[in-house]
Amino acid sequence: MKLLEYQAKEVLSALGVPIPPGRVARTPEEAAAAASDLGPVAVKAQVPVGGRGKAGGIKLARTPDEARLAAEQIIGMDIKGFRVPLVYCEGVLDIGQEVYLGFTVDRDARANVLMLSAKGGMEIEQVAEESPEAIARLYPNPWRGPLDFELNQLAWEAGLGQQARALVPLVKKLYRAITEYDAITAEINPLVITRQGEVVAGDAKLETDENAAFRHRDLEERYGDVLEGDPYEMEAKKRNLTYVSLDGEIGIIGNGAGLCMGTLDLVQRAGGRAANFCDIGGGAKAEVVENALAVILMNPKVRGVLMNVFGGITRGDEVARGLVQARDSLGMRLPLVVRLSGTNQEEGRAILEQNGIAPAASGWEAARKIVELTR
Amino acid sequence: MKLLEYQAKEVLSALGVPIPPGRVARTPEEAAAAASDLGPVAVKAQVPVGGRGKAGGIKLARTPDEARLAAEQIIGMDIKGFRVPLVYCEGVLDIGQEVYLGFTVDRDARANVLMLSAKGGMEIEQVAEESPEAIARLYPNPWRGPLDFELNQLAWEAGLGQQARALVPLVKKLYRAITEYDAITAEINPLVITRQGEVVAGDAKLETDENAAFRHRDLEERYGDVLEGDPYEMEAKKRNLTYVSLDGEIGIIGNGAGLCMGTLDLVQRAGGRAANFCDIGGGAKAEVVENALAVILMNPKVRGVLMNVFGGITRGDEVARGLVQARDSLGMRLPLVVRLSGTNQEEGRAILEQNGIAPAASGWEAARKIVELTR
Amino acid sequence: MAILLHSGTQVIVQGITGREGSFHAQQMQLAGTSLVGGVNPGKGGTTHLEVPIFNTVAEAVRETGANATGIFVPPPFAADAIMEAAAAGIGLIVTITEGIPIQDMIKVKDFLKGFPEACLLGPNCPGLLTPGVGKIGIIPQRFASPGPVGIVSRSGTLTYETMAALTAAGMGQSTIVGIGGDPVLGLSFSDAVQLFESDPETTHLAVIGEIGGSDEERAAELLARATRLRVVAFISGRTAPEGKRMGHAGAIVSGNRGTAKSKEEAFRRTGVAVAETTDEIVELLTKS
Amino acid sequence: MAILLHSGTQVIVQGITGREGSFHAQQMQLAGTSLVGGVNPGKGGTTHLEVPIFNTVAEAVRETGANATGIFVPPPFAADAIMEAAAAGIGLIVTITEGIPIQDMIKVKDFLKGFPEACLLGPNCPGLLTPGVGKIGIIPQRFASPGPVGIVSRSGTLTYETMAALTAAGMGQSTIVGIGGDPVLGLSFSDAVQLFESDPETTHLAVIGEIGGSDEERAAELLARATRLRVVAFISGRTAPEGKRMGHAGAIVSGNRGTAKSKEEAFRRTGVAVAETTDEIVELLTKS
Repeated sequence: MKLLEYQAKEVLSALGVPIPPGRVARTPEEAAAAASDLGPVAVKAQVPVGGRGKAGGIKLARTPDEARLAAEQIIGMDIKGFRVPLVYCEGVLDIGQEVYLGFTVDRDARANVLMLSAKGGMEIEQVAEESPEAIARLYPNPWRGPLDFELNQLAWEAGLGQQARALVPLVKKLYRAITEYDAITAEINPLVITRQGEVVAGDAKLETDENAAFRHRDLEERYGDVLEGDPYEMEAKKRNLTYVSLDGEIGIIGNGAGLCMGTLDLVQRAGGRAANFCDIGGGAKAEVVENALAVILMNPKVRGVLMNVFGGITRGDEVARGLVQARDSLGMRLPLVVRLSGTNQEEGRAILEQNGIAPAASGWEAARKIVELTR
Repeated sequence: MKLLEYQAKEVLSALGVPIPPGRVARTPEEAAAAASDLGPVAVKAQVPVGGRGKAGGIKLARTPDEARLAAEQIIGMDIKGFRVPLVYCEGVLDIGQEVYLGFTVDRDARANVLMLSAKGGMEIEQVAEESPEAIARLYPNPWRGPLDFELNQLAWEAGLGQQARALVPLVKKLYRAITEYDAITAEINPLVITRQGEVVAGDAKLETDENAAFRHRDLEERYGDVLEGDPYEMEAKKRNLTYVSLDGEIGIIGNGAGLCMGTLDLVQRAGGRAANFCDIGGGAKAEVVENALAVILMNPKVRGVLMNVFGGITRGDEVARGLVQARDSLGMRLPLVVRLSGTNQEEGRAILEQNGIAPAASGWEAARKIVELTR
Repeated sequence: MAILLHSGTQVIVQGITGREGSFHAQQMQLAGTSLVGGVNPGKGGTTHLEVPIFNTVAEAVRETGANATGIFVPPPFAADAIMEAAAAGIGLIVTITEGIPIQDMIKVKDFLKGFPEACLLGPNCPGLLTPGVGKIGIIPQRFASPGPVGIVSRSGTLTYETMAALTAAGMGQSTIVGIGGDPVLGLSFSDAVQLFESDPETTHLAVIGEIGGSDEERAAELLARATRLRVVAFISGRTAPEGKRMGHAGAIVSGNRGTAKSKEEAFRRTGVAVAETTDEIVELLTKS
Repeated sequence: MAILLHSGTQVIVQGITGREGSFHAQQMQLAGTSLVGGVNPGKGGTTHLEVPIFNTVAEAVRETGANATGIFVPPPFAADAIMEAAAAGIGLIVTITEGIPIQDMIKVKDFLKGFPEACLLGPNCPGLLTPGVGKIGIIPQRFASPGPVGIVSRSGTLTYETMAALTAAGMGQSTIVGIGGDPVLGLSFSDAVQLFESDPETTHLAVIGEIGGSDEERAAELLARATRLRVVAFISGRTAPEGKRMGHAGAIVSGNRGTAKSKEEAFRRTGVAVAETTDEIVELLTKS
């Protein structure tokens, strides 16, 4: 679950991380009110994606009127596919130094990695590329968590040793996002060291592990419905589907993530563009197929559907019957090409043909066929 | 810090360990009131030492009148040197099975050891001696804590596998006494499995690490002053001395625990009996010597004092001057024998002799001298 | 020979009495696997699928001499099940369970450092199959046939497809290994490549990768040093959209690695043929 | 030769700028110790007692080649200091600090399993002294003289006393090791006995134990197997009162071990002479 900035800050603040005073505003009036309470504020679009600054999603407001105007402009904006539902108005900091502090899962190391750099701010990815040694890293033991001496060392390596007394406890608090919320990414960038020497989170990003949602129902309850994202993805989530919206015209259903990704590749190779990624898993049950089709058909841009299934333990005839039933109950009229292989593939293909669905012998053949039919 | 039963139960209950309903009573009236609220109760002496049952410190009371009578008999009793300051009145359990659950620090293994046995109750030490295999043990990794499968295995090894579903979470709660309170011993014996299948702490013992007191000031504030123990030990604690009361007539001061224990041994060998153990540490500063003498002289049974000091970095002449000053400011008249060795021992001995204090060349000589002088 | 799963492999299933565990344990028996027991706390002393059930893995190992396990327990308990297996001395731990929290797996990986003889496959993987010998997991044995081709893959269905196409083309398989698709995994591509390298019965190898991580790149580096195998690589996800990223942490860690392009290039640099479709995997392996 | 502390031992002091650390670091210099640096975060770059101060142990090791450390930091930070030293590759970690929480030390002991080359002495110990070479800790060098007697002890002052008496009797010492009095310790009696056993310069050994634990019993078992040393043991606490116990856990764990009687008997069974007073230690060691 990707939390919005204000949500991440609420969570981190509860763990003891200092944050600037701030308030959520859903309307320009609320933004003006916040500014009259807090003084000069940054009015910040709340979207679960980076780059909002460059997209015009952050504006400084010295007065309530300026805050109202900024909120008017920002609320409802589209930033990388997300409509901005609300803004966060936050008191301006007296910045002395901007530091980068974050951690994520390093899948190659099969571990969490904590990163600290004196060169904080928006350009950190560039720093990582051009002078990776400017980012100090620590792979804390997952049972022990980061130890004091390790964090002290990290601070000295990052050239921030003189701030270690303030940084070490702060990093431990951020780390609690892992142990208490199953965070898989948490980032404070910039971490502001004010001219007064205080350490405050200027921005905060927090993503928790969907697999661990069963341990954190509270988080979902509190923040689960604030976000307005892609409507098809939201519908798919309700139906428990692994679904990602894309830009093209051909709906894709596959069983298994690898097979599904491979199918996208084949469609592109054949000159088409996929409308989505939708993995219905190994089982390919009739009900799941119907859900997948239903979500794909919601999208008016879709001009045809390619389904690529390899039946391992699932039998091809069952898959075929399920698909026919789903198509009929949804009243689907668009072209449908199915590549069905594996267990009982002959029986499955026969059922498809009897019901007017074009079967294909291979994924590649299926891709070329659907591209042709939707041209 | 050794907690009383009701204190240990309060702490464990806050960690989620189920305890029977109970109430502290400082007077017989309070005990009667508790019984009229709770129904039949066990009236239990609260002392930080085992064996109170055999000493008559636990009585069953079916009615408020019986509870009043029991409290009258128990409050103020002396159990192994502790005056009973209050009783704990606790609802009676419908016992199905009594189990032993505890952990302590195993110094040989340099680790914590969790122990579980289906043979709970007072005879557990006998079980340990006669059939040690009846006590299942687990040495949890201190960073990870006990893992679920380890506790499940422990339950099966103890012959309590069918109760694992209830026991595993309970043991984890007890273990939190280590991580959250620096417990060095925690014991639930008996852990009662009721006829209804619930698991409840019948008794509870908890000792926390004095070295970690700086992390648990709350515990000391809440429970530090309930206890009425040996008055000399209480006074010594106030003065930050390492002091233990003993039964004899010869006061002992030594620097270093080993030297001090060795001095006790020498006094016994010479036919005397020590009144205390008092280690003034390596430095042997004048102020500490004065505190030690002051506490020892509070005890009217003391007929003489033996001080055994080896000056390493501390100089013997300084020790001698400090001792003379302490003796004089306390107006001490009892025989005082001092064995002073090490750095500047000659100068030190000279100062002692000039001030009428008998020096001795060795600990053994000093011991014989003080025994003679106090006979 | 084959790798990991041989005729001497004695298998238990953790979670054998559950719906999934029970079904697949039976399939494993049908594939020839020497299934010697199952584990389910509280059901010790009973039998299921004609094998004895034990309360703990330690007990199962003691009583049956099991040296491998298939884990089908639900995600909240799966990490514990893996650690239990390792602590009991199990050498091959195949974890089928999908949806284990990442932080649980990070802890498991650290725990396993204390048991260097334990090999974890998965989680969220289809397991492994040595045709004619047996399987642990869910790979459908009906499309497999014994032969010289090793397969190591991050994907389930792509593996089945490749295996079936090879069989159809008359090329059997030595062992098929699905390493799983989770971010934090046990056996890596490199580990599998090394095992196949020292298996005399394997002469060909299909490496079926995916975008993300850099396990494929590492395997390519290993193959670059020298291989006696004829290797074909395939990477799926070439056209997968970049995830919508919030922060920089992920990018700082992964840099330019992890894309389909970087993986394909890594293999090409070492002279490994790269297939563009699964059909091509078979073509490239079979052409002389 | 001696044990643990030789002419090649390059020592740093953690907590060197504190009152205790500073005083004893100076004493260590006076005893001949090769003190090469100190550690105090935030004071890196300065000098103290004419040696450079570093912000981390890792930095100190990198810059000075230090292979041993004396720890004088306050109890709340001492466990961390020990782990830092081990992680930085220090081979001999002498922890003088008294009052470290037991659970901290239990964690440290587990942490040190990852650094098998690191030897921890203490905590709550006087350290060690190799007469004529140097010392780490607080053992007063003025009573020591070089010679053939090894001393290993749980007590501070009893050790000084024995050392002084030996020197007075004309018998010098190879190395004097104070293992400390805490319940959870690093180096044990057995470890020290083994080290002395393989030190050709040591021919005699005094083992000065205390009640509690069974480290002395284990050392006796070790000596029973065969020793080339003339050993004398002394146990203090014979008349110490039993602690007022609350629960059974301690008794279950320790059983009949840990008393002065059990320790003395353990040594006597192996043919080791047991002294009843410290004077007797010297008598028994010096008589031919």
